[in-house]
Amino acid sequence: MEVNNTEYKNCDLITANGRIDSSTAPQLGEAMEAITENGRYKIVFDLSGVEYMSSAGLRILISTQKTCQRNNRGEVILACIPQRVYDALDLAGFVPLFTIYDSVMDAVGNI
Amino acid sequence: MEVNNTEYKNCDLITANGRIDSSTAPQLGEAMEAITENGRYKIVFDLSGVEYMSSAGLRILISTQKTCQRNNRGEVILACIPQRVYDALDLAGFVPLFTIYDSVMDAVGNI
Amino acid sequence: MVEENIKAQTDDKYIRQIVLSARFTNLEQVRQFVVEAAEECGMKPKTVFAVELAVDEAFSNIIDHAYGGESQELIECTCQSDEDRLIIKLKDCGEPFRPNGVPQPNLDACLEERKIGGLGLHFMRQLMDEVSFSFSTGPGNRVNCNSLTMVKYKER
Amino acid sequence: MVEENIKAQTDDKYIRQIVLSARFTNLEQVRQFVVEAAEECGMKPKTVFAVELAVDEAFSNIIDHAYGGESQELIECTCQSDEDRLIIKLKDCGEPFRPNGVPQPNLDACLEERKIGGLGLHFMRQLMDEVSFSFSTGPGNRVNCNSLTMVKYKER
Ligand SMILES: Nc1ncnc2c1ncn2[C@@H]1O[C@H](COP(=O)(O)OP(=O)(O)O)[C@@H](O)[C@H]1O
Ligand SMILES: Nc1ncnc2c1ncn2[C@@H]1O[C@H](COP(=O)(O)OP(=O)(O)O)[C@@H](O)[C@H]1O
Repeated sequence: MEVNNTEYKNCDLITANGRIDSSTAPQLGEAMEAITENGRYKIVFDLSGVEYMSSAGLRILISTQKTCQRNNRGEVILACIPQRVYDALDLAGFVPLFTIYDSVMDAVGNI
Repeated sequence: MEVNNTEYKNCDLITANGRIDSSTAPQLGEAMEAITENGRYKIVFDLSGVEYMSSAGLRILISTQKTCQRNNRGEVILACIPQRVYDALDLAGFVPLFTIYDSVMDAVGNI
Repeated sequence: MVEENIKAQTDDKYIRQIVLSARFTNLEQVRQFVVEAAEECGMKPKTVFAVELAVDEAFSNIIDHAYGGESQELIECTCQSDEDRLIIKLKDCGEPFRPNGVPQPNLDACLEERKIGGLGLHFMRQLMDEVSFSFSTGPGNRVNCNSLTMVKYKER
Repeated sequence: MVEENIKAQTDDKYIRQIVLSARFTNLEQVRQFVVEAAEECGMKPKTVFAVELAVDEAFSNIIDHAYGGESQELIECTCQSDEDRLIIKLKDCGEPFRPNGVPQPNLDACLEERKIGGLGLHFMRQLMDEVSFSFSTGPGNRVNCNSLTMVKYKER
């Protein structure tokens, strides 16, 4: 798995490629923490390149969302979710907890 | 010429396609005014589809920039400027008056 | 990484087995192993994916909870298919596991009240048609090992 | 829209002419007309573009200022090329224009002090090698018409 971060004025854009499981999720977690520990709480996560996500990845998503939404200071927005990943989010009951967009541009423009 | 506007939470994205001259510039002017009269002053102008721009187009750009930057309430950011259009901006001494990005995403993320 | 891959055709049933050490990097391999088994018994892509994710969750849980983290200990995965279903067994010799006391995740809770984690068992139960835990003889014939059996029907 | 398109080969010079009414929608056509002339005399794309933009600015100014807006009045554009340059003449019968009193745009001013507009003449002068205004006989042989002559050298 590969994780990249682009820092914009309005938000951070995280892009991941590959499979997120217990083996690779820590890498995603570190990328998310690097942002929030930097005092930045608006994160767009572009999932277009994520082929697979187990509950280990969902764990990162929910814990980052908790950190970001604290005191209304920000949020994690999910963009371009592949069907399989969406199914996992749905199974976890996560869909209502995240703003979801079909395009990264919409996510970055609206965060 | 064709002008489109996408309203994001953070900004408005104007996309124009075709030639901007004295005949078509009013259309661009109306699109810009529709935004500022709506009380919104952060505008990303995606010029990737603009094949040509005369001083009639530049007139719209500078007058919208003046409106948007008043009281520091916003700005017009230019994205994806084709070489010919850049040359016209340069000839007009407009380059220092606008933030310019190579990608619309960068512009929307940083406005 | 220890690996044994046994395939046997017995009584009209097709059995294959892989033994891997309790490392997260082996998830890729155990997933691939069950995906192949699921595909070979003719499951649809969506069903194959359900099996893949359920086994990932189960294998991860064994490392995390039965073995208390990554180790040299072994996990044995057996796939057995018949006409209408795939039976997957995962065996380990870690801490005995009794799922009864484990609370269900609250899927309707708001963000603040949502627990981080606690989704693995839920996923396994949702994705597979039958999930059961028991003790059995594990790899190396050690006694008192955990045995997890998950069944997925081809059409359901 | 009135249009006359005359081409004549005289004294080793190639002359063509178009007459259009003072409408902004005719900009497309006058640009195309000069672009063709510039291309046919072998100018580089960047030079062709300079001619195109300069003529657009001149034509727009005639509509805006000489005729006080769009009208049925005519604008005549003549292209004449020789070995090393293209000479473009624009004639109109609107208000007489004396460019001397027109202030230069302040290109270094900050945004607040920057004027909106006032760039057309500057563009014409920057893009072309020679720009001169005079009176002359315009279309229909009316007297006291404006004549604008712009010259672009092929290599400069
Ligand atoms: N194979 C196992 N061995 C021992 N304990 C387990 C096993 N699987 C699950 N558990 C227990 O059940 C709980 C819930 O598991 P699970 O739903 O997968 O969520 P998580 O692993 O995120 O805690 C775990 O926290 C653990 O206490
Ligand atoms: N063809 C013309 N006929 C009459 N006045 C002109 C003409 N061209 C330019 N002008 C005058 O010169 C001024 C500057 O022209 P220009 O640099 O093209 O800027 P703009 O057209 O934006 O005002 C105009 O405002 C006008 O007063």
